[in-house]
Amino acid sequence: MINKVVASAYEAIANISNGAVLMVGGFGLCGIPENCIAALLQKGIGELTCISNNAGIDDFGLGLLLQTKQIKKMISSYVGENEEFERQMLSGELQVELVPQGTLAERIRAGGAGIPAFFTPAGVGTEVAEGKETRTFDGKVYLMESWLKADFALVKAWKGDTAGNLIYKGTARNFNPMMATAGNITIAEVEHLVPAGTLDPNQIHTSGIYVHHIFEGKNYEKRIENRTIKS
Amino acid sequence: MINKVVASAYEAIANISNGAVLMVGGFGLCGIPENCIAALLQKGIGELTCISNNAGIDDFGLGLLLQTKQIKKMISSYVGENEEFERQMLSGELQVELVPQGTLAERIRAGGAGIPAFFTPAGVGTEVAEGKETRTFDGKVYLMESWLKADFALVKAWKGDTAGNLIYKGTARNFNPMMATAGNITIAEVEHLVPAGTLDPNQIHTSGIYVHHIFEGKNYEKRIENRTIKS
Amino acid sequence: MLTKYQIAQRIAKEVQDGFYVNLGIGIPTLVANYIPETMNVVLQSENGLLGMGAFPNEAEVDADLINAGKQTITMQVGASLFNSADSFAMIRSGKINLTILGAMEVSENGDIANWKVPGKMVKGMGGAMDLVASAKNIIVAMQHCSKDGKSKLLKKCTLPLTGLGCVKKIVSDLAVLAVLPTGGFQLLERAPNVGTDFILNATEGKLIIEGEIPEMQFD
Amino acid sequence: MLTKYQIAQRIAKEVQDGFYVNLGIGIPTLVANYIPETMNVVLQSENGLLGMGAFPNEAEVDADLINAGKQTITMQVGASLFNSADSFAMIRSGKINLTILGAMEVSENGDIANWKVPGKMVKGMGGAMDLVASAKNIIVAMQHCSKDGKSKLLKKCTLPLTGLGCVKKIVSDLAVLAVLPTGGFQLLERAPNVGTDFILNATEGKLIIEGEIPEMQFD
Repeated sequence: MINKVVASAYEAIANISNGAVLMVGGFGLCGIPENCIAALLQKGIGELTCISNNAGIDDFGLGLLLQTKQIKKMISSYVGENEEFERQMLSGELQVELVPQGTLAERIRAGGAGIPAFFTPAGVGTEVAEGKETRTFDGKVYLMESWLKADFALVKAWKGDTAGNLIYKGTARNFNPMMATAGNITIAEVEHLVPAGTLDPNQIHTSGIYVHHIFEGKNYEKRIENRTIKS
Repeated sequence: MINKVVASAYEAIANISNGAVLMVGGFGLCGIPENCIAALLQKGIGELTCISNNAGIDDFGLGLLLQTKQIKKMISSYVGENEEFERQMLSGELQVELVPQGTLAERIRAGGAGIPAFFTPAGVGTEVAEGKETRTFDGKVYLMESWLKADFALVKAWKGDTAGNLIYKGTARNFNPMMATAGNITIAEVEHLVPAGTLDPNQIHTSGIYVHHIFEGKNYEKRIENRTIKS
Repeated sequence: MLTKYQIAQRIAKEVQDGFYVNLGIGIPTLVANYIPETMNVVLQSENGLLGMGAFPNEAEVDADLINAGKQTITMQVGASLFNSADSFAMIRSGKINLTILGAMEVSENGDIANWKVPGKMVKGMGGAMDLVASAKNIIVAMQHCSKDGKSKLLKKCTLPLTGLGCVKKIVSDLAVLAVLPTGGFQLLERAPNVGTDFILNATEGKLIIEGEIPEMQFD
Repeated sequence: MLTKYQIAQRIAKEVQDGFYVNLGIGIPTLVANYIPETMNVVLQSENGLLGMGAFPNEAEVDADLINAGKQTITMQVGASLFNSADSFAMIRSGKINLTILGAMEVSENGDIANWKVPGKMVKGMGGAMDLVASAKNIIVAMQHCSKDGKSKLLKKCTLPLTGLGCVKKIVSDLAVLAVLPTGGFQLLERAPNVGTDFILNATEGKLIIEGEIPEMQFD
């Protein structure tokens, strides 16, 4: 098997430079590549375009890179729960392309699946449809949407092996598997890095072929955005 | 959880009638719904359109329904290794739509994913492109292909639970997961039927929402088409 | 006038045995509390879970298990997990029997607006545009009027739309209303002690009142 | 003239350390036997496996584990399984470094025909159309001529096409040839004891011979 292991987040992101287009996994703060984000913050790489469902919260996740103005443009579906994101968007400091969540997920999948465009009903008759081709199939109107790709995809998994195979846990899976397929270079950080052959081939969510660099992340905070307990 | 269990293949296929459009899982003889095919054979349901990557071999799998002329039309990618299939196609007795394997898989996925059409490079410049719209993206030509759906999808899994969740084994997964999503009614036969809650939610390949009827199949032959041993 | 809890309680009555249901953020999330435990209902959370369970107790809290509102949750027996592309494939496939959403405005032809107030507030559409474009059966949970008394049930939405002609039913703090295929809000039930004239005044869009309008019943 | 085993052996030299490779049915399948075990190469089987291993011994035979040629196989350490849609998504993504296919005909501009002889034989295209339309690097394993001596390396294919302008290299029983981007078959190597004139006679399409053409070397 081809060995994909690197020592650290710093080594993994070594080739990311100013102006790169990144995909960053996660939904809210769940399943985000904490180590890679911290390394981008520390290295101060700027002018980034980030494709990510959210931008974290004000002081965690991609919100950290918004605070430092390292992000030029966000492609996301949801801004809520992040005041700095909303403020920068409304003031025009930050370019934002808002995309319906299912369309975002499917565009990323398409990017990794060699499908340049597809039709979806989401957004017909709304701002999202402006400038886009529409077509009727079986009496229903659909929008044509195009694939999304990135220079680098940064994903977070629960377990990974040295061959780059990944298994996610719970709802921390979310956008990570599609993003792993759509990065020109894909960097995976995992909580548990194991030797190839340890994971059951039948349970792997992301095949190693998609992963270029993998490392075991450190000090996962896994902050909870909305801790809710049974009353 | 919603209970999807029926007693037998006969009960599961009770509503399939002459002229139905079926999706039938499997690649060669690997992962085919043996019990459902046997029940269709015994009930003598005819004029079927079958969407299936292959048509089994002469005396097993869908080949059995070709022998009895129960199939009017096949939508497949590969005819090889089945003389009766090739004979009926060349003689014109059987209508055949040949579709590139990846396009077939993606059209079925699209049928279950609410995507009426998408673009793929497979088949550009070939017979497959005749009558189809082409379009250029980033300098490369693509064909527009449309979704496939079926009245009934017949799939075979390794393990299933009473809520309809399925786990496949090895390469017997193949077309089964997409077909499960694209049937108006989906019937799953499994080698091992277990109570809901037994399977790890993180390892489920097909969510129960897609499965309408599930039963534990009997007497699996799992015939091997091309038994090859290390020399 | 109903509390948000009562709106949720009333909507729960629309849920039938054997339904797969997607609940939006806010009041819709509360609906889960009022679905009888004897009923076989499966909740989908669009961030990748079918079979959402109750909120966890302290020991069960898992940062890797949240719902679309980013709340910690548990899984029901028979649950399954999947990625976001598969989740929205499921939503677009039409296999979800009922979708419950919040709204800022609904028009008398069933258009819905719930994601943006130009120049003031942008939450983003999240999964709402996908949900409303694909769901066969959409019920909206909303306040009938804004805080300054303006109707949110309109002839035509004033805010940027989320989807066209998709809302089938509304449960507001004042009433239960069907959105007719031919246009117009048909009054089905009144909130306790709220008269039809009050509802008529609070509804800018066409309100259709036929015969006696019963009061909502709560168990 | 090379045996089919020698064709496979020669093609194996094109495989580089760290490659992900898809092998077609027939001669391409044999290539696996000649890849050095010291090399890190991962084979993709389009029916849903990355990391195909050797054929099984009797005890290992599993009806649920076959390759695209329906042969029983095993899995390499670090293998992963997936469905057919994900498998072809992987193929279309361009992550496969090398694709090796059989062919009935190849034209001098790199068109390939390998799935149908009208009125006589139809095997179907299987995954070949997807593979040739997506692969960055395609090597064809084929007989240079038909049994009755007609060239299969043509100006223009006579059989229904599988794909356009996609073949980069050919290893036949007579020669190794590059298909030039500008058109034409450039002769790279001769089979042992086969002269350039013989190859020229056996090639209907434009054959380009520049300088000395070495004989293939087998270890």
